[in-house]
Amino acid sequence: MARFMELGAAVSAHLRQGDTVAFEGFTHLIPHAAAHEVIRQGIGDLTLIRMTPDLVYDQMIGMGLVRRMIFSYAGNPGVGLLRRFRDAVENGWPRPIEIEEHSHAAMANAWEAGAAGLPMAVFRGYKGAGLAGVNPNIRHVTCPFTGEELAAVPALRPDVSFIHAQKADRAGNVLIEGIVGVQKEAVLAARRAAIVTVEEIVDDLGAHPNACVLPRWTIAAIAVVPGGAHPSYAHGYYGRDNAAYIAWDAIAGDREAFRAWMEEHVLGQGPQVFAERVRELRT
Amino acid sequence: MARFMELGAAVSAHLRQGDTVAFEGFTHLIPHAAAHEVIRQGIGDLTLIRMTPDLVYDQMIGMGLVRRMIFSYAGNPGVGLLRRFRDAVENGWPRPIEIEEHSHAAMANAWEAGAAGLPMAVFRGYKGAGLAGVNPNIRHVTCPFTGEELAAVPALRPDVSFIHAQKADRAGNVLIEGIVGVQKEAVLAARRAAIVTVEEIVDDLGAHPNACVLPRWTIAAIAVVPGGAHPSYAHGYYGRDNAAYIAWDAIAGDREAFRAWMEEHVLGQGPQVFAERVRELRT
Amino acid sequence: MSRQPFSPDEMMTIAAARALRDDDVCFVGIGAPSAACNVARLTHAPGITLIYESGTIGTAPEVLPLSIGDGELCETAVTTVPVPEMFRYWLQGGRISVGFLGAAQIDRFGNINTTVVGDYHAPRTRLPGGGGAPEIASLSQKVYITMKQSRRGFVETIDFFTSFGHGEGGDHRQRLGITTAGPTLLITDLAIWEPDPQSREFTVTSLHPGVTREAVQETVGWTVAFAPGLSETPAPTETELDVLRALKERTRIAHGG
Amino acid sequence: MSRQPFSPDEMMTIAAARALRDDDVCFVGIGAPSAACNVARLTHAPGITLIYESGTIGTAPEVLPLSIGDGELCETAVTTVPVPEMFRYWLQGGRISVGFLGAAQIDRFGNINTTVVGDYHAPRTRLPGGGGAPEIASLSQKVYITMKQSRRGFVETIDFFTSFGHGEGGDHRQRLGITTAGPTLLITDLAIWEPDPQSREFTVTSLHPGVTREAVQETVGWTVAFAPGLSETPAPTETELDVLRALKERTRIAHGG
Repeated sequence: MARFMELGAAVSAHLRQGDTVAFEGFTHLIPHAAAHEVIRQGIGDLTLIRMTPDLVYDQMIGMGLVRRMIFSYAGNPGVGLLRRFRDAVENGWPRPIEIEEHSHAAMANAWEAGAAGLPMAVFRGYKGAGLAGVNPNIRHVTCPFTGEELAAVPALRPDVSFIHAQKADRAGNVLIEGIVGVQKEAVLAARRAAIVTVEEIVDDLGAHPNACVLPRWTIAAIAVVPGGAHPSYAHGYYGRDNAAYIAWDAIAGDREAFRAWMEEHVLGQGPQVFAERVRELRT
Repeated sequence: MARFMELGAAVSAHLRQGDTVAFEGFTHLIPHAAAHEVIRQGIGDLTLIRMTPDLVYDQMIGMGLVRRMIFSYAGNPGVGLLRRFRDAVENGWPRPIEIEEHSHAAMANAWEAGAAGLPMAVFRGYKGAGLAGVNPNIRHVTCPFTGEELAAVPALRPDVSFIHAQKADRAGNVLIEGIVGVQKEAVLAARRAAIVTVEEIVDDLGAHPNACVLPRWTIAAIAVVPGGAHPSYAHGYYGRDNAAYIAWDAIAGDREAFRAWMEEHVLGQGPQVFAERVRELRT
Repeated sequence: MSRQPFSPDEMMTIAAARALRDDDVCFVGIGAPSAACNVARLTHAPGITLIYESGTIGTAPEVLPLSIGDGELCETAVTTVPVPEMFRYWLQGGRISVGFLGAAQIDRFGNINTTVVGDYHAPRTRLPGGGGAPEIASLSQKVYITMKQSRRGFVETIDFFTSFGHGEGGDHRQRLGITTAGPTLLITDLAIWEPDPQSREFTVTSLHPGVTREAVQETVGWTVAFAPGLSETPAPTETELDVLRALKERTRIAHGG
Repeated sequence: MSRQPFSPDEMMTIAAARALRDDDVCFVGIGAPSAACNVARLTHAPGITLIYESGTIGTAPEVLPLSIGDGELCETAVTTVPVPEMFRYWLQGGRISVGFLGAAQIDRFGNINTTVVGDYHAPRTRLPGGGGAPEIASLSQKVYITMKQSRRGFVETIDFFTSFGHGEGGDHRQRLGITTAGPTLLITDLAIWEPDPQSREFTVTSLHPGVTREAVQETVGWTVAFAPGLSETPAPTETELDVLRALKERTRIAHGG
């Protein structure tokens, strides 16, 4: 049952060293504030899951908190590579990182299977693809009706999932609108807890009957963090800070510049700074 | 690409004797008008698919148009049994009917698999259930990660699917709101054509970004039939005619009464009568 | 406790309602389960989450639905999801604490038949079939069953295993790889039954007011076991009866009955 | 035909745009594919359906998205679906007529690498990875690829098979049980390439204005095959250039670049 908490308390109550954790968001509604809180609390040795790890996973990797990452596209969207991730993969800095790499189709299906309580996802995929040769978690099942061989991957079941959403009502039901990605699946697939940061609490979600609403009893904790997706965006609240994505390339390109940036913008801050960061981006 | 047509023309252009066909709707938005048009055109030897065959399938069965039915719950919701269906199963009247019976979970998963272009659906089901012993299309696959045995059923892929929806825009995009059931899946799973009856055509669907909208290129034909779901209902347009569902029990209980009712209310009518039937039920 | 007279049917619904908790997430079958779940919501369990298989989650209807997908279920729901999602994410996902079922036939182990009377391939009476029940029975954390007692319904051997209760009893569920508790409560118009901890045979643990052991046995096709500490079900309270009757009356008017 | 000068990059985008039809349902990769698809929509193919893997179906952005999930893609879409549905119902369901991809490395058979340079387990350069490409390549009815030519990108042997084109050529796709056509068009800054009907090796069928065979060969790491009836790509029209440049300018302003 959803409890309204401060973000710091929600993180320390639910996330443990060594956990498997997802901070999901498909370009939209990426829970940056929550991930920054985890960085500040120094919770490490994590296995990170996300289809599209971008800046905030680059930051967690660069801070040495990540042991392993399950993903399908590790880039800075529209900009280029993730330089902290590269440094970890290519040079083992600040620590080596294990990877389990999939395609988007596989990850999306694996999230769906996780939400559906199944041990695996079955889909038509990976035909001729090199990942099938390097990832032992890509296997096959045979259709007992047609004999077709289909791809199978394990369901994704993190210990804890974090998402950012537009709003919650006072009972703790959460609404996500726009590009909804795999966030519902990430919440429902979490084994121990789903933690949601929201732009605001409202009396009435005002939701369309078929809108993406997560009932209060699917969520462990809700923290109000206006701007908590920045530099990602929140449909109906503020736009994407494309300039910040572009600027990240240079920051992450240098180990010293990266550490200095993290000190200034993450370690020395708190969740309350996000509201300020989106002030100029409000729609 | 959706073509706007008269219902009669849409049916005769797309549905053939011997087809496998679904008229889907989960209590809500059941395409009664479309099924009545099929009855009038006497297109028979059909394999009918539907999770919840109710009055309108009882009618098609009683008219002798049905060779086989794939279903998971054949009742008059809240009222009782389907007496024409019973007569066909128990007495072979007016012709014997083959059945392929599943659970709702199996059918829902099979629709999902049909929409997803897969040959089968995989789910955790049928454990200890008698249907697994009488339906050879209930098989199993083994998870290559956990060894768990999971149920498998063939994907549903009708030749033609009919649904009723609230509205289409002038380009032919279709909006469904409220209890959306498996209608999106039925449309996407159709091999040859999906035919949609709608309450009205509008300039702008006014749809929420994540509403259930079927793009125009997923649909073969759209026919405007106000009231076309009666005695089922259309969320936002008119309520369910519960009295008609209750009354059906007596009508269908007698072969002669049934034939007379069909003559009067279906064979001697056209799609235009549905608007009149919902006049008192409008919300 | 109420001074009003009450019917066995009312006692059944109210006793079933009492079994539900405020934090339950309940997958509601139509008919008697639906009435019980809504009485619970309107009395002691306002926070209960009611889910109907049509996709409505957290619904709070003013009147009882005639069907599993009446419009009001959607209009009053927290959200309404597609039916495939309902069965995959919500039921199979393990999120249902109580699956609430009715039945045409039941045996002593809570196995249920709503499919056929007679042989499956040549039935004497073809019933509607299982609908959601086979997986509600195996995937809900536990199952409550409510139905009126009769010799036709409470049978030594059911004609078809629409949904699996405790099978032949004992650890039969576990042997099939089913990890949920199965039927843990059976509420009838005469009594409350619970499975014996070892044999899993349903055993009468409470008789409704004025009901005798003989009355229970007469309507059951097997030799009924009564628990040692057999108690009497508290009669409906004034509030419970008022809530149930008002609900039924609103429903009667709304359905034009 | 335009009198304006134009860049090879503009020619590439416009030539790619021309390949798209009004009734195409196009799964759009970010970067060059996105520009080409939107130029097509804004010129000869206003009815084209553009789908981005973030779930936006039938989108019509005023500016090019920086990411695959920019807000405008959703705001201008016919509908936006969850990402699992996008990959299951829309891509795997066989509804995509053209998958439009870019690449870091490509070989003569249209196999693509966007995963690593060097060995997978000890890469010299770790690239972002495949994202949607592996299944876009196998499940779209056909695949168009657009990328600038360079010795670094057009290689004899790719370092990793991120997505499968024609494999080793010939009927290699069919032998793997892939039923779709695969890469049928490669549009670069210098030329248009199409697979040879037998060998499936990409062959230059049209040179962009002013481009020589030597210029094409210099930027390719294998011996290039030229089609017998080699033609010249028509230069961009005034309209095409105006539309592309206006789109790029709107994009530049919108992204604060």
